[in-house]
Amino acid sequence: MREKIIYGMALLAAILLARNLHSTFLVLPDEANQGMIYRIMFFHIPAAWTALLGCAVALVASVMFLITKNFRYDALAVAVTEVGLAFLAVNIVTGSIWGRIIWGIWWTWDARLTSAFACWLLYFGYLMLRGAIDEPTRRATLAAVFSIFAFADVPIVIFSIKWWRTQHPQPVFWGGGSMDSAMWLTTMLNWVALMLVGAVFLLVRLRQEEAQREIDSMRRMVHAI
Amino acid sequence: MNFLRQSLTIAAKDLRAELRTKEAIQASLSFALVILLLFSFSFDPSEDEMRALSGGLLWIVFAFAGALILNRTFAREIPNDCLDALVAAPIAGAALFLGKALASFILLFVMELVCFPVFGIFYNIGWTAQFWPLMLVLVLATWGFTVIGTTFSALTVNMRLREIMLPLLVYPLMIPCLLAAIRLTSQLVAGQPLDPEVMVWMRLLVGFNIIFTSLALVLVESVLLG
Amino acid sequence: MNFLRQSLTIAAKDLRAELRTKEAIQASLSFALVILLLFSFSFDPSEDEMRALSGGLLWIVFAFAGALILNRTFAREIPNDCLDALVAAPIAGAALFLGKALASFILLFVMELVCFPVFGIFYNIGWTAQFWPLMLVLVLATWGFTVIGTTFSALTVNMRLREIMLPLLVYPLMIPCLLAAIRLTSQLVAGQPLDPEVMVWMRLLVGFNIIFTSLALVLVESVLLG
Amino acid sequence: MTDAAIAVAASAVWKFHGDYPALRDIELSILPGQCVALLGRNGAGKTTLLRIMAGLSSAGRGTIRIFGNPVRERETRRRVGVLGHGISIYDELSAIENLRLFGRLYGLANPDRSANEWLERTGLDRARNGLVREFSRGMRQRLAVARAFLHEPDVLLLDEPFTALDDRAIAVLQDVLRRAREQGRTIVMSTHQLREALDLASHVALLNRGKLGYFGERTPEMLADTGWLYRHYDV
Amino acid sequence: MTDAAIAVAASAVWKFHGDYPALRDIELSILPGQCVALLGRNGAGKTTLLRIMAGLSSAGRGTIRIFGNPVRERETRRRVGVLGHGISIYDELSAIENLRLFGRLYGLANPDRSANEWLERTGLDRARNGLVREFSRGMRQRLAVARAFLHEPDVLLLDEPFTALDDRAIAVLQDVLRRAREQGRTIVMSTHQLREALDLASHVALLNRGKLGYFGERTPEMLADTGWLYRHYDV
Ligand code: HEM
Ligand SMILES: Nc1ncnc2c1ncn2[C@@H]1O[C@H](COP(=O)(O)OP(=O)(O)OP(=O)(O)O)[C@@H](O)[C@H]1O
Ligand SMILES: Nc1ncnc2c1ncn2[C@@H]1O[C@H](COP(=O)(O)OP(=O)(O)OP(=O)(O)O)[C@@H](O)[C@H]1O
Ligand SMILES: [Mg+2]
Ligand SMILES: [Mg+2]
Repeated sequence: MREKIIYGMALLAAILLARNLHSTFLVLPDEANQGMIYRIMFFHIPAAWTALLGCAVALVASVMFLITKNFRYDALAVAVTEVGLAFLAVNIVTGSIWGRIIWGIWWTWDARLTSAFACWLLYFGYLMLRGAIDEPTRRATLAAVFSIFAFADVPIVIFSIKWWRTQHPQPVFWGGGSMDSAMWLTTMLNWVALMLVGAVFLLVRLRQEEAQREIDSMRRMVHAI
Repeated sequence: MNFLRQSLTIAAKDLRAELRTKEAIQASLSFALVILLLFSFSFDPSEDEMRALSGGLLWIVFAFAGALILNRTFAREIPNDCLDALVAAPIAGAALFLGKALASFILLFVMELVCFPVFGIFYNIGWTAQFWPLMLVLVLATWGFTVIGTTFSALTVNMRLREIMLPLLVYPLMIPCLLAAIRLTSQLVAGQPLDPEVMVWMRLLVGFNIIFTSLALVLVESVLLG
Repeated sequence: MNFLRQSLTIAAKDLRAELRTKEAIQASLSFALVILLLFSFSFDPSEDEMRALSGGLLWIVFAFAGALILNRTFAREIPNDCLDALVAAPIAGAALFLGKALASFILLFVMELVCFPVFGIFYNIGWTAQFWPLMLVLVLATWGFTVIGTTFSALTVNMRLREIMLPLLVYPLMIPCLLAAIRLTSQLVAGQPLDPEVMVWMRLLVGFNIIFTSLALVLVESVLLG
Repeated sequence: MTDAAIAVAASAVWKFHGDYPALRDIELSILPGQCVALLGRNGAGKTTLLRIMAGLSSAGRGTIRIFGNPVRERETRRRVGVLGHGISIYDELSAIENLRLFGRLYGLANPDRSANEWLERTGLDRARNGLVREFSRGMRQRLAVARAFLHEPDVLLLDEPFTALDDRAIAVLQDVLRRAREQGRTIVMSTHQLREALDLASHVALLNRGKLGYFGERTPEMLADTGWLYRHYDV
Repeated sequence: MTDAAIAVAASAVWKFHGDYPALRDIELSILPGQCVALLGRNGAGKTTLLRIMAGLSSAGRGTIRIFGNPVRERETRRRVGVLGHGISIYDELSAIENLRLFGRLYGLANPDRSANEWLERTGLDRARNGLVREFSRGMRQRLAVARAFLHEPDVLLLDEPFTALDDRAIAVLQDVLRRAREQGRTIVMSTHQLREALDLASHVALLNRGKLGYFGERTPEMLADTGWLYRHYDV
């Protein structure tokens, strides 16, 4: 059953992605002053949203773990952090490429870029932290606490462009800017597609985590004398 | 105020142990000097540039040297499993945390106070024009650093890679606090007052301290119990 | 060549343990990134200034992040008193030292190799113009760093303040090596060849390596026996 | 019997290290004044159980109550004394400073007097101002005993207290424990040194891979033949 | 008797920790095949003496020779096996990798064969590819024994090998030690568990605050009454 859900979601994601790629490259026109490259935004922006949403889910899962001590929440927190990290990486890489084309540089240390990078480092630190603790209960508890602390960076990522003058463009979807409705639609649809991809990763990762736990305990039983 | 008395007992214990060996404070001071020296080799700025860089330079030194002190905060409890006795004692996790944070804060602050004149001499910079506002910034930023550092010292205390994990986890979290401290320090060392433009940073600093102090006090019990 | 075989056995052991946990390399890499981040907003140089600073910036990052790897060199042996077993085994202290140095060198070198492109991207600097001379400088300076770091890792392994003592002792000793590396790297990253003027630094680097490698090999036995 | 009349009550305690159950469904009622020897092979879960009783680690499922209250409550902790693997005293402080510190933390009325009293009782009065760093292993262990007993706890939890002690230090510890029994305190101690433990114990709890294999009075057979227990109750 | 016929010969060995003499003027000749129980109160200097014998620490004055050679010589070290407080095995490597590593370092002809053989002998063959990190305390100690015996050393130096082991693990260790005695190996072990030690020992060395108080055969009195030794030779 679960298998079927995963396959179904993967299929849906593939169809949606194909549709979006089609409209991105073959339907939508070049943008007035950016030309071809603006299309990268259909990945850049949804990837960021997916990643930040992942952070939020990780926060909720971590809080729930601390309250209930149920290891399912712990598994969810790791899995969603890993997936979020991947999407944040997509966001940063695409942004970097975008910047190379229209700013002429790969990177600049403005508030948005810096905070996004710090966010990536923090959640990478989360995974390293987990790697450094052997005892599962302790690992889950401490990782949950760290995840709560780390989430403090997420609002900064989001609001950095409001609070500081940045080279990074101002928000277009909320607070001001306007956007062509076709572009709007494509962005949103691609967000849905990326979220589906993320969900598939998440489910696979969760199952893997479960299997790993089973393998670990079986190995212990075998070794025990 | 039983809570406060217990915190002070813990802080006094830490400071007494530290004064007896002087290891953390000596080490962090000499480390700070070594880094100041390294920097003066690596970069060679003019005096004006230096004034602009001063905040960044000083806070990087504080961050690196301070990590040594913060690392000791809970590492101090490892050798004979002393942490177990503290956790088993009838005191609240928050009281323990506050006591330890207080002791670290004092050590950090002393280290920073010594660094300022040394920095002034090494780089020929008068930094006393805005003395009291500078102290205010120092206290606020150091408290932020202390709170996060103490929390993560407790978090990493039983880890294999303690000495590495602490800075690794703390620095990225510290970025807003550091950034504010750097801007404010540069401004004040250059002799300019705290005008409205930089007050944004001051507010950031205060907000940062409030948020993280409350988070730490709430979560410390689960960190200690593991 | 029994000696060499034993060194390689030790190096292989260290690398295998490291690859299994990946802790030192991951930690030093992310620490390097964190420091790059810290520096970037502490100092805010233009591109030309950046090129001139690049050597200093890179080597400070390498020095800080590398200290983590070097710290692990012998710290790796602490948990179960493994060092005792190695010292009790019939292998020469110099072989043990060489094996450990080799493993650390490889880890350091990997870390540095990853840092270069990252640095290039973050600061928008093309650094490949003088690729092979740059690699030569990297290898030489890294070996010097490794030798000193490994020696002091052995020296400090049983101290209470291990994590602090290592950088404290190593950095001041490293200054000639670092200085040479900084000048040479800045020169090469800026795309200029190794002209006679900077060859002085190259000679300094080679001399430094020869002196300290021989010193370390001679003294290591007494360091290990304590 | 009411809950408050049971010194240490474990009900359905499980503890998981990952999926591995280090403790499985422990049910235990220790009455005030009993002295329980907690036995079991390496990895049976003795340390795990004691740490949960001491409030140093949380049970995965089930609860432990001490005189009817949860272990992590302040009032409960004041009545419990813990002596673990480590000795939990500070190397940089002197003997008296160590005891004074813990006296304050436990809220004793007169920390100084209790500290001096216990230094005398453990034979450390001549070394009261010496830094612990300079103490020998035996002296440290004595100081650790003094620390654990300082606040006159009603429940004592000791994890392998006899390990690596010489005969004289063992005698001091046995003496202190015997007096505690006479005063009606409850004692739970884990150990592999069956002889010393059974000599003192009134009851025996045997853990077998995380399960409670036996809990009951110490019988004369056990004292006569230390292997008897494992042969009968451990598979 | 020539020097080379004495397994472990200590002549006038002193060791200072600062001003404090942890060992004073130790004179000792242990012949091949003897099994010496090194006894003494806490802080008597047992660990210090064993570490000097193992070449892990240098004597302040005097020398120790093993089969007539200085302890730090390569050939000597090949003939010595050491098991200290720590277990000296790597957590990140598997059981077989640990043994293979030490087999190579000791220059064994066939490290793999020896490793497998000793895994079997200590009952660890099922866990040979498991990472040590996941081993229980008893399993670790067994692996440590395997490591110390791997190169079939002529002289075995063991520091409190029975500490914190359960009866089953003690039985394995005693079995291995007994076999080593039968093969004519020399054994020196420190311990506080007199019964286990005296059972095995052919000789007894008693340290008393750094001085050798008694060295001689283990007599039946000692076995019958473990307190006897301390009462007669320790002040
Ligand atoms: C490596 C460099 C970059 C990083 C790390 C980055 C990061 C982000 C993040 C995290 C978001 C989502 C935040 C939010 O919507 O609240 C975002 C949105 C966006 N980015 Fe970037 N970005 C980078 C480069 C660029 C470049 C070069 C451009 C175009 C010139 C760009 C244009 C945008 C736009 C238009 C949005 C949507 C803003 C909105 O409406 O909210 N980004 N970026
Ligand atoms: N931190 C941990 N992570 C994973 N497993 C653990 C951890 N601590 C203990 N265990 C496992 O839990 C079980 C019980 O361990 P515990 O230390 O309580 O045993 P014990 O009875 O005290 O043994 P010993 O006599 O060796 O002290 C063991 O199988 C052990 O491997
Ligand atoms: N590193 C050290 N620094 C100072 N003194 C030390 C050191 N190591 C040991 N000593 C002292 O040397 C003496 C002998 O110690 P040693 O560890 O050899 O005793 P031991 O017989 O092994 O005791 P135990 O039975 O407690 O293990 C003790 O008095 C101890 O205090
Ligand atoms: Mg135990
Ligand atoms: Mg000893």
